[in-house]
Amino acid sequence: MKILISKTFFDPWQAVEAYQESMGKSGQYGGTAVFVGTMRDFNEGEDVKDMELEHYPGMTEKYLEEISRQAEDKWPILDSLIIHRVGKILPDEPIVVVAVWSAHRAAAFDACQFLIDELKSKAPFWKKETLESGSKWVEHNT
Amino acid sequence: MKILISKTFFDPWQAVEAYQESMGKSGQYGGTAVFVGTMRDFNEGEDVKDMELEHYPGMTEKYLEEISRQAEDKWPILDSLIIHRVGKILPDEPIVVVAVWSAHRAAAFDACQFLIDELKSKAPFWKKETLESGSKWVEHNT
Amino acid sequence: MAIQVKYFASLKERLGRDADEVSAEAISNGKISTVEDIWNMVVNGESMPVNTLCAINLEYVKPDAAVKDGDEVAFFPPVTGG
Amino acid sequence: MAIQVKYFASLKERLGRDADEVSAEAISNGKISTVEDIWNMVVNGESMPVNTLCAINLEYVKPDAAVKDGDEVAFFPPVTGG
Repeated sequence: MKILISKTFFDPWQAVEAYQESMGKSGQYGGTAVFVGTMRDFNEGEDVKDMELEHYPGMTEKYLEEISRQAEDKWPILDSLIIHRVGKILPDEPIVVVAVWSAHRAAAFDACQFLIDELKSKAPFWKKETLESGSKWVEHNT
Repeated sequence: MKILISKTFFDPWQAVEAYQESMGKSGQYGGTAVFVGTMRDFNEGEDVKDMELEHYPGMTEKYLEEISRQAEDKWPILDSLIIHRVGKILPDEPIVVVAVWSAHRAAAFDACQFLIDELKSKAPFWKKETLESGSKWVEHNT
Repeated sequence: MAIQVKYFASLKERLGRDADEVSAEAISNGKISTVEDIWNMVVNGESMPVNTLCAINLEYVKPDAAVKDGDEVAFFPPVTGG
Repeated sequence: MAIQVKYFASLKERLGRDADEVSAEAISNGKISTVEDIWNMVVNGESMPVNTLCAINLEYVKPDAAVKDGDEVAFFPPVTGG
């Protein structure tokens, strides 16, 4: 299980591959489900220039570890990885990656969806977008 | 939309990243859901040494294109990628990758699950495993 | 022309060949009108295994689907990809 | 000791600061016993916005949760990560 809050750009595909190689579980996993959230250049009809992502250091990591452990209790998964960006982000840059490894695909999909859903609804992160009209805190998570 | 039957090893993470860069849709997708199926070194309690993957050239590609188009009709997705290995495969090598790009995560997840479920239940591929006791056609898909 | 018949995977191994050709005459003289008729002609009376899947021209069909000259017909066991 | 109070995101901007400290005395003399009491003390009577989330020591709690000396209490708006 790995949780990482990244202050700088990360490549989600390279990160998943690198973590997979470091897991030491080759031959055991038959299914890997991955979700990558990427910054779009528009939101609710407005162009977005960049975004500032704030978090609550300590609580965020604790909460992400908690849901990762919950996923391990609920599904027969082998391992999981969550990386979330903070700080200033530009359009087309990755915001979050969630990856889950399991023997079979159903558990991998279900746990991956659980993790991103819980992360989006409760992990203490906040987005502030820079629009043409100025900067604005995002109020609704989609 | 891309469908590829690969006779040689492919790196699913590099393939997803390369296709994403070639799509020309940067800034549009907010969610990418990916499933990777990897060959395990055991199945139904027996060690598996290697595997031969046969397909029906022509029909397989046609079927995968059909379900990719169905996914585009059913969900608001931006693009999708399916790569499936054929020929001789060793444990820990990737068998299949399915990736779906969408503005939001629900459509990406749902379409990705639809594609791998349809692929597993109906795309004309057949696995023959080499076990300690000899080689055997896989009869049940899990 | 003719009808090309293809077999895959365990079925191919069991039959000991990956293809057969059924002449256009078999259709024109009424001996063959469905996929199941093709099966019965090429395998010499052995009944089709319960889970056998059938295709005409790369599309799934039921065993009672009609065949015509020039078709490609395929028989194969349940699929196990992914 | 004391109670450390933290604010995040839009709430931090609205209050114009990211933290406050509430003295241990405020607890021992009975002025403060819950998270909501902390809010009322630090913001000078302004009512808590409807969707405000509260945490004690990095765990979500309801506004009526009891606080004790040494706790870290946090207030923040609905989260929007991922």
